[in-house]
Amino acid sequence: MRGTKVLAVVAAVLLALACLPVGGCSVDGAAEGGEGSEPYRIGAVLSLTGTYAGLGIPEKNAIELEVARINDAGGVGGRPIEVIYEDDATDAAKSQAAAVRLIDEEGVLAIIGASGTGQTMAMRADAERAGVPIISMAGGSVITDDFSEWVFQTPWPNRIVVPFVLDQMAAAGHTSIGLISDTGGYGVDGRDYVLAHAGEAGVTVVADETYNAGDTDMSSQLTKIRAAEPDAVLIWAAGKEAAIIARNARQLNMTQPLYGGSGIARAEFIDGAGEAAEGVRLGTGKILVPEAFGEGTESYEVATSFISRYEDAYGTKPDIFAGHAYDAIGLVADALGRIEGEVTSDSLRDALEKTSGWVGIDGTFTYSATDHNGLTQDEMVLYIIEGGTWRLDR
Amino acid sequence: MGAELRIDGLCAGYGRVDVLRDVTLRVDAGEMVTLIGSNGAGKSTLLKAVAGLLRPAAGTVTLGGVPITGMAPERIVRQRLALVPEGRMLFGPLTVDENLLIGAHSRPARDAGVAADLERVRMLFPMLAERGAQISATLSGGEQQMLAVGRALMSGPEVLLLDEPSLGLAPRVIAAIFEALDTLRSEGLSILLVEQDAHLALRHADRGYVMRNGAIALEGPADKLRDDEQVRHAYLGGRPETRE
Amino acid sequence: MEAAEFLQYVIAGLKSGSIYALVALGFTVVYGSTGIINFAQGEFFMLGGVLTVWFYGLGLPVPIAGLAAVATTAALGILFERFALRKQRSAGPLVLVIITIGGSMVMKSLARHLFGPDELSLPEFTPGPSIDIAGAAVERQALWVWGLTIVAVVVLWWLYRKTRLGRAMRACSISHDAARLMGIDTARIVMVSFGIAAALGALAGFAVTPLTQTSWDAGAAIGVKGFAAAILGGLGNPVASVVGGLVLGLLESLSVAFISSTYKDAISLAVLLIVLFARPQGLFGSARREKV
Amino acid sequence: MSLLAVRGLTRRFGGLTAVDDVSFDVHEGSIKAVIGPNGAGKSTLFNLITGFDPPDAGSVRFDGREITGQRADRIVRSGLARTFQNTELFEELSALENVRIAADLGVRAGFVRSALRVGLTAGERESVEQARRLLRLAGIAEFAQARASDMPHGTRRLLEIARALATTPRVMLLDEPAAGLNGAETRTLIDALYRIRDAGVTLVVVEHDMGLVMEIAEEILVLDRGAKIAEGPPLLIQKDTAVIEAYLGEECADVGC
Amino acid sequence: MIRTRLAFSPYVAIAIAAAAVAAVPVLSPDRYLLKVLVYVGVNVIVIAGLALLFGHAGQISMGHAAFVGIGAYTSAYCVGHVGLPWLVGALAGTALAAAGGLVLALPALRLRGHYLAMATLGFNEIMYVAFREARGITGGGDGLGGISYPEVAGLSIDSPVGVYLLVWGVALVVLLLVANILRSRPGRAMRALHATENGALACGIDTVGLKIRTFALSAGLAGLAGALYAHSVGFISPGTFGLDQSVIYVAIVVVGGAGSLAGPVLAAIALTLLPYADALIPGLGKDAVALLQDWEADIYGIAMIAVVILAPAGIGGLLTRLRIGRAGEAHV
Repeated sequence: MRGTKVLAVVAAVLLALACLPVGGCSVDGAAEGGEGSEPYRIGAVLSLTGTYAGLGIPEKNAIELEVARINDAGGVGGRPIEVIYEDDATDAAKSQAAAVRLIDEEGVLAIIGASGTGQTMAMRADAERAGVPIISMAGGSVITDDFSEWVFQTPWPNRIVVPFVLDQMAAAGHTSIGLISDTGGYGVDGRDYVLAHAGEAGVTVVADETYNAGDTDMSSQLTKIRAAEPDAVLIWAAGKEAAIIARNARQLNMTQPLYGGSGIARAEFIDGAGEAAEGVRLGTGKILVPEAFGEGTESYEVATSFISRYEDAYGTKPDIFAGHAYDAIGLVADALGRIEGEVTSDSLRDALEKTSGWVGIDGTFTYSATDHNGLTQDEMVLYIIEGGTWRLDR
Repeated sequence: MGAELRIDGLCAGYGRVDVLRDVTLRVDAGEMVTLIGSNGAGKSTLLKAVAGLLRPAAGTVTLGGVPITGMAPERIVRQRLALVPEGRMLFGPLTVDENLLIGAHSRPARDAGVAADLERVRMLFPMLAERGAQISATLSGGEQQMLAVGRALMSGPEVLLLDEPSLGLAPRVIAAIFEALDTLRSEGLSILLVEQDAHLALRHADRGYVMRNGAIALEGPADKLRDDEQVRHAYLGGRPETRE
Repeated sequence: MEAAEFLQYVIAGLKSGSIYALVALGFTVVYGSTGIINFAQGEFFMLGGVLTVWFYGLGLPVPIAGLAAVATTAALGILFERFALRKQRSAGPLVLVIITIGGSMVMKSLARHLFGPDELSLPEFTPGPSIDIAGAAVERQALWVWGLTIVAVVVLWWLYRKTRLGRAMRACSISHDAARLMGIDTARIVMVSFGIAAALGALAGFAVTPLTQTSWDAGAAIGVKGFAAAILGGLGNPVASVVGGLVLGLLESLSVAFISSTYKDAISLAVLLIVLFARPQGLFGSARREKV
Repeated sequence: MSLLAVRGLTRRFGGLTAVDDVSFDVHEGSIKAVIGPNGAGKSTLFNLITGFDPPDAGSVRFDGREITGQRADRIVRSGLARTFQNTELFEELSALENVRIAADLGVRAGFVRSALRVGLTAGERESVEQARRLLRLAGIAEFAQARASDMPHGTRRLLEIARALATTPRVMLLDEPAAGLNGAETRTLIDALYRIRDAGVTLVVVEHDMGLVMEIAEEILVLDRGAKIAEGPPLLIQKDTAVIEAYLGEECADVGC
Repeated sequence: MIRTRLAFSPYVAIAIAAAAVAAVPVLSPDRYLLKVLVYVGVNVIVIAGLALLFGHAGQISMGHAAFVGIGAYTSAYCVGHVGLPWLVGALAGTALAAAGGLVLALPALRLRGHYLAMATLGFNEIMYVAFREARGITGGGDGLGGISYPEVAGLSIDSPVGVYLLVWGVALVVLLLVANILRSRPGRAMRALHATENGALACGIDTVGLKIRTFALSAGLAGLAGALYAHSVGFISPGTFGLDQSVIYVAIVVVGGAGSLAGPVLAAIALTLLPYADALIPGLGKDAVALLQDWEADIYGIAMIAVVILAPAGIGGLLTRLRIGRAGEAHV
């Protein structure tokens, strides 16, 4: 029977597969000599393709730029850093397999990544089991709220950004707000925090609408929000649809001011929303306008230096994702430099946890045994979009 | 305007089923020939093989001396051979006029003959002129058959093949259609008519062939065949055939 | 609910709906001539937008860029049929459908390689404040979307009803054999259908990009919506596809208004399923013999 | 006694009445033929009796039990088998498998039992044996391993008959079993039909090959335009003017042709 | 001689396959490879079920990823929240997916062709929204993490080798059961139904019941695969169970060849492995890996097109031809 033929063929294929890696083992073995100039091997799991490709590519750019800078300056304690990149194609299963590969076959000390929250969470179990720290560049609150001693995070999670933006809205006198969020991880997480913290900030959510990635028109949701007559509208969204919201709001002649968070802190939002982006306020980190750090401060120097080097190398300004990645590789390099004794994943984790006052792009990081995000609301500023670019509000 | 159709040693079938076995027949220019025989004898298959809907396994078909064996149907119709297929195969959701215009698709867009042929078809079947805008699926069976004939004529054929034009129609309508066929023949068109109604077909045709089991069993002038006992046997059986 | 507010929902629904209608028409045109569902139809939509932005970036004015994008996409549709599908026609519809799935993967991925992973923007055709209609606001670009949809539908109607080619296409969708007996080259008609379907998808992508931006991955979601619209109306009937698209858009918009924006996709698909279970051939379809 | 009793069976398609108030009986152990020109409604009649198409009116009783409107597979299981005008064989499967699928009716094996089995069950071995036996009965044993699509046309007809027999029917409805067969094949078919009748299976045959019909049928039912126009023994039918007109066309002086 | 081959080959084959499965971790304890092979094993189970439904019974389902999701979430919930043993959770996942299949099949199987495709596709989209929104059970869009490893008889299977062996053990048992079904009355009835429904009816086959049962079984197998996936990967999110995955499943069956089991299973192995080519070729340069990853979707699409163009009957068709070829040699 044809049906049973399968079993024999499966066997043959499996045998073939089994034999292949056997030959490969010796290759790996040779790489593990321990000289002084041997590079520190760090893995990076990025979404270079798939839905989050727009995040992964600037992240990779920033990491490559920083690694070159560090190595050109003699590396960390005389040893260069080598980053092994993996593309998870915005697929949680792939990020997990990539993590396992990096840990087992590349013997990395730590993994930078992933670009997305779901992809980061998918890597966690294997990293914990192997005892390899993860420095995530995704903003989901769950990454550090659901605490793991092995997982660190560089961006400001919604836990920090949402209360900041709500406070700013309240301060501007907008006490009733309409919320529109996407149904992806970022929007849902943000929506949870908005609903949880609105009372604390003294604002009331009078309309609560959502949309899906790929939707082409949000005017129905906005019509519903408009009918609730809020003082202002808060957009908690990532991706190209956020620009549609701004456009739809303007087309519906809505007079309410629009607010948002890190999700719309992208040049593509301004491009996409065009005129409608004018006057939109958003709370996020300071990299968009480095003057926010205060001229002459160390933070300002770090940011302007990175911006100019990034522009030289890639011809565009770095966005916030590049900033997240700068911090991730920078934090690792900083921790490596502080390790006394043998450098292992364990000692690297311990050193990361002792990070204190490290100045990066997303802010000044101080990790602790209970805080693996290390940032506060102080790193936030409110921007207003004017003349097609960001300016500090007020 | 008619041309001569010759079919020589044609064999054809579906997959492994041989339906036609070495069929030879001819239609002279301007002649009406009928092919009769009981169901399943292979008459429709023969027409399909001639019109190109079925690829013959062996044998040749020539039209006015030009070989058309194995040509694609869309090319054969340009050689001025048209088939009124079994079941009519009208474009049901389309109007009468649209069906007629599609019938002229094989001719150049600016062919002046198209307008003339449209007139001729409407003269032949005045109903088609009255019902031009009607959806053809809503026509009665007889009207549909007239449309099918009219549509075939729109390609300006020299040889017209008809597959059971009387099937399922009332006698009065059948009479009208056959009257039209007589007119066409008198205008010089060559006609190969497949019919199950033997008496009817033989009354109108010049010559006839009787098909049985995929082969030609009898042939001759129509009036002779009408009186032939064997024709009846071919249909209703009875004693085993002597010719076998 | 005020009348103006209700009207606003209707306008939103008709706006999405006319895009679904254009994409659904693309499905219908190909289905009519081949009996297969072209899974690459959403990618034609994507290519329309992405290519317009690209041509615009080269310095062409928006209308010319759009025209060029529609023409290029149509050409790609024709090439796709000619070189990937035609030789496989005898292999059966399933194989053809798989080829369109593979084709959609390749088109999508190539678009990412060529045009980058980020979203791309296009200015509105006629910028300016929205227009007030009985208290409801209508974007100028929405008028363009409707205008182009109407033009496309009228042109398609004219093509189908009034031209030799259109008659041949309709004949072909009723019966390939009968069409061939009339001297119609059915292989050519199939190729032309792919060109028209691609052009319709691209036109939708072009019209909507100023509103929504576009990107290499914009095709999948709209492809599903267009397929749903085509099925809702009843496959193979162009008028039904347009109605199906508009109904789907309205369903979504009114779900937001009266039920929940979170479940609008689920609601509209559930309605579609209920329609299918009650009327297996779609709202307007006649029980036509399926080819799969 | 009448094994199959058809009363007032009617089926309309749009404006056309394909089967018009047809009644007849089939007696156990007999061979009945149904004839009529193209489009007379013979195949539709078969579809109505066997549950492939629902009648608009009328009833079918089989062995005294009402089976009108029942699902086709249930009618088959109750002992009324059929073949099709255009053979409906399982083309990719071997002849043996074709027959075995029908013989499977006697095998008790659902998903669970099948999934957990080891080797062939006793019932299956029996059904394979039965299938082989039926292929021999139909005279096509040498084709057992051939794919149905690879078989010559005549043997395909016989295969479909063997398959129908495998459902252990009491009545078998054959739709044009001789269509496309040559003289020798028809002879083989006739012999097979006699063997089947002698094995106790009642036969109803739609056929155009009048030689065959006149030879084997004990009684003939003639349909024209959906209605019964004659019923009786072959010799009477051959002389029936209504039948002759239906077939050869009317000598229609009255309509002016 | 043919009879003996029929009777013995599946058991011999499964013994060989089991040996091969067992040999992999012995020959190479490579965790990455094992992880990838777990994905492969899971897909083999899904495809075995879909090959039954679509390849043999001819009923298309563009919603199988949703059944995988139902199994995955149900099992994760039963074990994680309710505290049931893993085995019970996995069975619950399988049962609920099968029940879902049954409920969908009852009305949907009245539909044919493209309409059935649309109905199952719509079901997938609706379930996707449900996975996303039923956050108390599913964790929402960010996914559900920390799912415990499978546990059998109090023994936690938490080593990569253990998980791999469990998944493939189940996969081989499923293949054996499915192969048995295909060799038995229901399998023959499915092929009959696929070939011609009228013919099947004429053989007394209850085609409606058969379709519904097959749909439920196929959905159940997808659910079982989902339960295994959830507990061996430890993290699930709605994105894994989306429409695009369902389309891939259908594509795998077509590439593998309708009417075959071996073909689709081979296609499942090959197409699941394709994105992880670096797991198989360890010496592959980093640039080559990056290039491969960048062009993965193109390669995938072109491979699909190429297979159906070069072998319209799929891999299964090629196998049949090979077998016929071999049989021919044997006679000489």
